[in-house]
Amino acid sequence: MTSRIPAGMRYYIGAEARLRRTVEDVAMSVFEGWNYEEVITPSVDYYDLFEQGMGRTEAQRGFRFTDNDGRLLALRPDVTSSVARMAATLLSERPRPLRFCYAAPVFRQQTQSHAEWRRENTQLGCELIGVGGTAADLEVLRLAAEILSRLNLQSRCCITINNVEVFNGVAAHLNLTTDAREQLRRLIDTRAAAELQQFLQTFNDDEAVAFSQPTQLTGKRNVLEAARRAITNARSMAALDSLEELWTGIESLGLESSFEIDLGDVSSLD
Amino acid sequence: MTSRIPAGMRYYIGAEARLRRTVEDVAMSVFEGWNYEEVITPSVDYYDLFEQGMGRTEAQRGFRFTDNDGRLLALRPDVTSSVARMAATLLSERPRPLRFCYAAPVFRQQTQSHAEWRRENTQLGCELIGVGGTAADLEVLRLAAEILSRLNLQSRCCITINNVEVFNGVAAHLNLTTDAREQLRRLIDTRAAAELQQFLQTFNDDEAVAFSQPTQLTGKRNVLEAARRAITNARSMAALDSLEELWTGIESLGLESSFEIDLGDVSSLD
Amino acid sequence: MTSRIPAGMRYYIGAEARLRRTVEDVAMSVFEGWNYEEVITPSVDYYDLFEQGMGRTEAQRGFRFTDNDGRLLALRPDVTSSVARMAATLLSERPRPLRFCYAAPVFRQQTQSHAEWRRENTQLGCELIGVGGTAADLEVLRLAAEILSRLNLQSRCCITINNVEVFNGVAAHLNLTTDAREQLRRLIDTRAAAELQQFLQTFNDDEAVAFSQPTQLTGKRNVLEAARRAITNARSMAALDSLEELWTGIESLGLESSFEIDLGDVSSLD
Amino acid sequence: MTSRIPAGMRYYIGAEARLRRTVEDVAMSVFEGWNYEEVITPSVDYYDLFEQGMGRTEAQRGFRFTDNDGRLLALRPDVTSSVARMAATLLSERPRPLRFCYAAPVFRQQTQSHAEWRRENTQLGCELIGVGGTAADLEVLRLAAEILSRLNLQSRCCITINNVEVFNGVAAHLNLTTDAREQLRRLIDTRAAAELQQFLQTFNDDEAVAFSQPTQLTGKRNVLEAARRAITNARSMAALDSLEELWTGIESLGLESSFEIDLGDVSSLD
Amino acid sequence: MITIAIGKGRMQESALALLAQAGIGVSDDAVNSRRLALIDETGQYRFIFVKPADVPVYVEHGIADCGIVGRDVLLESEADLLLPLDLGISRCRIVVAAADADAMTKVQGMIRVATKYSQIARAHFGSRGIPVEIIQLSGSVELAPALGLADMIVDLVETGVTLRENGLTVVEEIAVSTGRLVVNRASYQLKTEEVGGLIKTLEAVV
Amino acid sequence: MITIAIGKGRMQESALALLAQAGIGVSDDAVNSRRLALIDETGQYRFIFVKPADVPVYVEHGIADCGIVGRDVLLESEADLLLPLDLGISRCRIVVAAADADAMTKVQGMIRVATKYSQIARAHFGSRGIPVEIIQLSGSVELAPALGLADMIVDLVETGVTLRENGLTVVEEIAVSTGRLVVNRASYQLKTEEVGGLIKTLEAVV
Amino acid sequence: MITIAIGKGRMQESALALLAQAGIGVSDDAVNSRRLALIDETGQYRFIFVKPADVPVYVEHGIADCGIVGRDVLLESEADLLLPLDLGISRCRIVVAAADADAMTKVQGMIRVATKYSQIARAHFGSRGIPVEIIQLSGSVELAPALGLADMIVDLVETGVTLRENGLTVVEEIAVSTGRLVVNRASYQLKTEEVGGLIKTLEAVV
Amino acid sequence: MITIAIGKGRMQESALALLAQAGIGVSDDAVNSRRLALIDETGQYRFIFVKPADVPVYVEHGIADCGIVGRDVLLESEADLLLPLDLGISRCRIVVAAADADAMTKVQGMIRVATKYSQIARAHFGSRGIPVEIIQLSGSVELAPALGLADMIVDLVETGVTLRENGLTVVEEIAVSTGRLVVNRASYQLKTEEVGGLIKTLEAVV
Repeated sequence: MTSRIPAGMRYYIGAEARLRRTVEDVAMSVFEGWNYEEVITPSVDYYDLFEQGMGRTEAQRGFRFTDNDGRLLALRPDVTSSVARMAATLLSERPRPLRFCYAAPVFRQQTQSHAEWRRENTQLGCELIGVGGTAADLEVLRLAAEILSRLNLQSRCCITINNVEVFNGVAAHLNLTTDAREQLRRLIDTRAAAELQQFLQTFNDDEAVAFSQPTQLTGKRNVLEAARRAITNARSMAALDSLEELWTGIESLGLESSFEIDLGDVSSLD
Repeated sequence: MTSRIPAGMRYYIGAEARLRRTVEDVAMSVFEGWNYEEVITPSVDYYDLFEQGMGRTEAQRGFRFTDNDGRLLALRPDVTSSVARMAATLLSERPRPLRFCYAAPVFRQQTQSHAEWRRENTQLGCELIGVGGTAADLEVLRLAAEILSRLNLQSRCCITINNVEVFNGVAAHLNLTTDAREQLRRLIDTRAAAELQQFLQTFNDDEAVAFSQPTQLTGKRNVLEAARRAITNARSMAALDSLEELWTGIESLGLESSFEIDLGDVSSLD
Repeated sequence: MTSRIPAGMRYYIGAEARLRRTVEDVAMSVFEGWNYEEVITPSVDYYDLFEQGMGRTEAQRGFRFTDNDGRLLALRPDVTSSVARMAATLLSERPRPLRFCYAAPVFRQQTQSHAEWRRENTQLGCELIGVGGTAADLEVLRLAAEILSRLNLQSRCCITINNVEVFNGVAAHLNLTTDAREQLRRLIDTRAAAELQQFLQTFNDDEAVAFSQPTQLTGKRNVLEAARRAITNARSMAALDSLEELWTGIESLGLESSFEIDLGDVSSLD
Repeated sequence: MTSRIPAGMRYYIGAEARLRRTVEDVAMSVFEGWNYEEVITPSVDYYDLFEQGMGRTEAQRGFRFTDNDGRLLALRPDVTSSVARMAATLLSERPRPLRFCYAAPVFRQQTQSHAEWRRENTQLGCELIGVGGTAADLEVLRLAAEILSRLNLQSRCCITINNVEVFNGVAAHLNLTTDAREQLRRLIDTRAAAELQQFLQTFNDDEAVAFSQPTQLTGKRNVLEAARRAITNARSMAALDSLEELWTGIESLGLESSFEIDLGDVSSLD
Repeated sequence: MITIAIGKGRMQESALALLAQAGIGVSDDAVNSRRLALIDETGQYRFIFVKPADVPVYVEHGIADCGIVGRDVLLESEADLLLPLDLGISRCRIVVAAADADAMTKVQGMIRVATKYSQIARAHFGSRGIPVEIIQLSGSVELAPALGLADMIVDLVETGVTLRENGLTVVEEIAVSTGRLVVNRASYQLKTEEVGGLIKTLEAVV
Repeated sequence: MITIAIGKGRMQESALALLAQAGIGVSDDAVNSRRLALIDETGQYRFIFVKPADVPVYVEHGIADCGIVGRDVLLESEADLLLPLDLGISRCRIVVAAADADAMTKVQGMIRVATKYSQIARAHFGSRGIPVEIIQLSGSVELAPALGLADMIVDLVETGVTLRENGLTVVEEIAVSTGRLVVNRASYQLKTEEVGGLIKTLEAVV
Repeated sequence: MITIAIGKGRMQESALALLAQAGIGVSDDAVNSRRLALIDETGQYRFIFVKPADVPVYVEHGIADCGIVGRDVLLESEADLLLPLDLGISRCRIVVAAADADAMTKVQGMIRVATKYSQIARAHFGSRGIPVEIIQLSGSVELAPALGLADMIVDLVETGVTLRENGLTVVEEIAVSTGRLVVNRASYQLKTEEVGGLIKTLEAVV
Repeated sequence: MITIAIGKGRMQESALALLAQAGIGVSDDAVNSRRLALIDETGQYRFIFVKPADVPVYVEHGIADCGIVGRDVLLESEADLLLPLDLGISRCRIVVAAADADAMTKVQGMIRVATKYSQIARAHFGSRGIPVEIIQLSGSVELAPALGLADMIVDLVETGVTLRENGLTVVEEIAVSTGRLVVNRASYQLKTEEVGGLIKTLEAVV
């Protein structure tokens, strides 16, 4: 009976294990070059942390169980939430900005897609905390591009960027209830054009049009131009300005082939 | 509320994280020098695997939860069980011996000692599968000694060796029930001299005396001599012979200061 | 090992079991006399139901575990939540009012008080759904008084009544944040006079005084009079009016010795 | 989201709830007439208790979760295990025989058959502890028949009786390993004639034939006669004798139409 | 080149007609050739024909970039796909049907529902708070009530003839289903232009 | 009277032939009549014809007392049924197949297995300790390797022609499947004699 | 009659003094008599004297209706009690102390905290997101840093002399503790008047 | 040098006497000096004096290599320590006591047990299958039955005088407790000779 291995789990033997270690080491050396400090966070943490950090939908995909005091724990589905808490509490008095990187296993009991077969993955990432603006964003994007390039993956990958304030501005402008906002988010996330047009139609609002053409949400600089034609609320406008500044930065570095703007990437909200 | 981190969990930041990575890398490079292949096994596996591999007492210390099919899972308290299964099933037809090494987090919900505060630890180890005898044992011991030496820990550590067949031979000779055998094991494990003498007294058997003097169970070559004075059953004798051969090997390598024989180390049985 | 029974659990043998059955039967026959229909709801239900119905603090005391689809279940800590859902969904089209009663085990993994030793209890109760006003409230109170009387408990029990809108009105008047509102609720719930006065002092508001004298929150009609001297907001006033009407009803039935008003009973909010 | 009720759970409203209460009351009054004392046992108990009492296969179907001390609990899948423990421990010194009855919810997270949709059921039962023999068996059978008759179910039900020692005797005679014994048990349980004949063929033993004809395992007195033609081992013979005595008792009470012998009913072993 | 998975059977014909209308033609000979994959006449699109229920599988796994499949299949599969276009073809309804139009209030005890669409049925009754026993069948669902297996069924209805022949009547409609263009998430990012082009081409004829 | 559920298609013909041989005859006219349920000429047996995968469902729920169905369906359904007779009809094999006979050792990384029989595939690879990604399909499984969806398939093989046509070869045999008589547990107790009679009648011709 | 539990030792003296001031007198003879329970001179109150940590236990279980106990004990016990009056007696502070005032930022690795107040320590460091190893001691906590068991302690400080003698200094203050009147929830409902009377009587002298 | 933790109070005197008998002497002056740690006259042993319940804590954490502590404390602490020697000193009994010797069978409903030894009480009643409510007290446990808090107590009994004075009688004996030498697991391996020497020295006088 114990010859079986649980669904979504696997071994990595020899060359495969070595490859994983190599990828981690490459990423870590790039991070180090940019003065990012490695952090290791708990594999097991309070479920509430992830619900706050990732939203309920994503957090609920995690393996969950109770601790000795009855509090609900989760097997880490995400490292960002924990780094954010660490920065906000334990390191609240450390001078900003904070630069952290990590390579750690993350887990999901229920995967989102049937094609995501694995339930244990490695999350490689970094966090630049306590500083905003285009320069900070560009730093992280250059880092990501450098890692992909060092791993010879730049031609097979495309890094998606977005500023969720574009969506938030429109949602605020339409004055949506929590449920309606979540419904709108899901429709945009799946580019469900038919349902989107039906949903937005009830608002009879020019702004709403911005998200009703899924094909206009994804691309290069042209995406911003299309969005500006429909969107007029100040919050979204500011977000578009900041995205544009970022894109200009990307262009000036000659990296525009590795990046893509996707205003419809609203999967991580909740 | 989510500022708290669960009991027994911690962050490793900067230098501490780097130190962990360094220790892992040193161990892995030593393993590689001895032709051990790295393996990565699932962090989450069936609880039954660990119950079989570690015994119920230890396995029950793990974090446990149910999978989608209702089967009981555990957050890996141990890597050995999983490597052993892999060797016995997936790699059943690979030519022996198999040499595997690993560095992986292991977990316990309930720690054994109050002084073991952490519930997440890293297990560094190796398995030499499909070959027995003194040469194989010596290989693993030399490996362990080399790692400690590379980490400058040789003077602060002492590696304990034992052959549980010494205990098993006596238990078989005394013809103990499962419960009595477990009781004896626990008494030896905690060197509970008073209770041991009371327990063994009922057997009125010379063999029994072997384990009733806790201070004679731990030491160098002298331990074997003391044991031979009491033990006569063939199974234990064979185990003592094999321990002696191993110790002679250790001596010939001049490593005896790093090792110690402990016939009373029966904690990992069950 | 399996001779032990889990903490907070017990057997009821013979006379004790019979007594429980008798109490249930008495209550059920009273309920039936008032045309309350018995319902049996699931012992295991979605945790979210209880979080919505009881508030997070109480719901988290429950035994929790995951279902085959990864959704979080709880061993029912409460029957009301489930009856309310049934009325709102399955029976949404049944003509109101609905009258339901139940006698069912409820569970808590973590008890609130050390003196509440048991983790499995029987909840006996009824719900009058879809009708408000003094007549409805009086019906339920008369029912409760009748059951206590039939069980000869009337002299040893005192039924507490309150209208949480009194509290809600003051909280709204003070324009509290969610956290501050919860803090105020806890202070009132534990009658923490010193902390209450400190908390309310920052508001410099006459209304606030209403809750700062714990001894004036509990009693008979006089409680209402005391409250009226401090409270002027419309929402609380309406609640006080309705409580007064109810109390007049209780007096006209000659039941005032069995009841007590407690404006500080805000434990069930969250 | 919380409008949904978990799979396998349901409400019982009004007439349905009343019917359940009536059935319980009828059974309890019959039990009382035979001097059976009602017991109420914990709804939540240690998983190990059920694994010992029901076998691992059945126990693993239960809802499982961990207690504050990390021990594995189960939502009671069975009442018998708990009553047996109570009799063996708490009431170890009460004079035998003990007569207990109960009516309590039992739970399974994974049902055995797709047609068993419900995951919460009521188990009505009794235990006669500390006395064996035909008289005791007959007492319980008469009780069961009386309850069915009082509920007007006698024509739609058939009570199966068996003595697992018939199977145990054959298994012991064939000198089976634990795994082979379990395999044989499953084949008999599902009357898998083709696989059974293949399995038993390897033994070339006349006894083995007894279970290889599924159609001869189920019926009235004739079943015993058929079995006697194949079985000669003493243990099974004794069991057949005792079954025959019981059947004679059933006949003398004129109840043979309500009962059936099924030597293949080995589902509850493990 | 973009690979498009199309469900065999009912959907295939109307999908190919729509594609042809949009200038993406596949010859009948090619379709009948039983070849594994066909290239359209422009050479821009590659088609594979699989069981309707398998279209989401091929697209989720990225074997096909796009797919044409009914909404009924999508709802049931819970696949994580983009749905940028409603093609309006193969319109039908997903309904609850029973022998008696008042079945919902008349059934005593638990309602038993037979269906090929257990996810859809579970979500539908779940959202209304009605506990039901769902019996998963693989076909001929309309026979289940007459054979006594179920009180109701949840099934796809095109004309209603099958229901009538089996003495069933629609109790309530759950959803309308039409053919949808679905797109793999990664293809949408990595082949933005080609996929965008296909969407625009098809939008023009919908 | 005993109700017997029979899987439509491949199994139906050989099952009816065997029944006829045992003296339980159903006229061709009756079979073709599209009636819901048929009574045999002796009046002892009632037949219902449903999708093969639904036979275990009808028998488990007690709508039919008995069923005739392939072992492949039974293994996959994990139904709780009695299996008192192997009818020996419709013999075929459940196999692992791939383009390369050595696929098991040659695949790099995780093995992807496409199949209609995910329970059987999971049990088979699980018992051997081989982690695999199982991709559930509803048909045309043999196309999956050529389309790049899977490295191997688990499927039913009768003649092997379909495998060959798709460039696949058997890697290992999981089990042999033949038609089985299955019986509902309660029917076995409550209709002991009738069910016993049917078993004996069929045993005589197997 | 109302039963009041009073913690022996430090608290007892100031509590009795306060009660006397409020006209609830107990003679010294009575106090010294080692009797289990004493009645005050008015006959309205009954006193029991137990270990301070046990006062919440007796009041939660309803053996005593009220209790007089320090806030430190209450916070640590997590007892479910009403706290209608701060008596202001036996004032002291619950603090974090260490050999070095900057210990919080200087400790390498995990901080080890020795304390009799593990709940309070856990809540304090938890609310600030600082992982610590808490070592529960039953006494002489101030020795732990010098003996190398802990980096810091969480303890009660009245004068600070003990800390100073052990080379420790206050790192931060967690809370101020004073004697509180606590009341059992049920007694508060069932003896509203008597309990209310006691509160008013004591309020007058606080 | 080996560090030995000794429980203050009752145990301290008999432990020091035994050590002196074994030639490990500490002068009275030194003991009374209130110094944190004392070295014996041979300079081989260092002593620290802590609360009895804290001895296992200091030894488990390796602050002390060895400890001298009663078995009652060890059972309650569930510490992971080696117990190589029973010193035979400070003998007493851990018992269940109640007002009535037949309490176990006479109590109606749940049995309430007050104790400082909740682990021991839980294990004792648990192993006998008796559900009890355990009420953890920190002292004066013998008062609990008379005050109505508990039906029974689990406590340490030396002479039995305290029980008698409070009207209690022993219902059953759970265990005998004597002073034990306990050793830290790592010290046992890393200081094998020194620890072995101490054991032998003490064995000679036990």
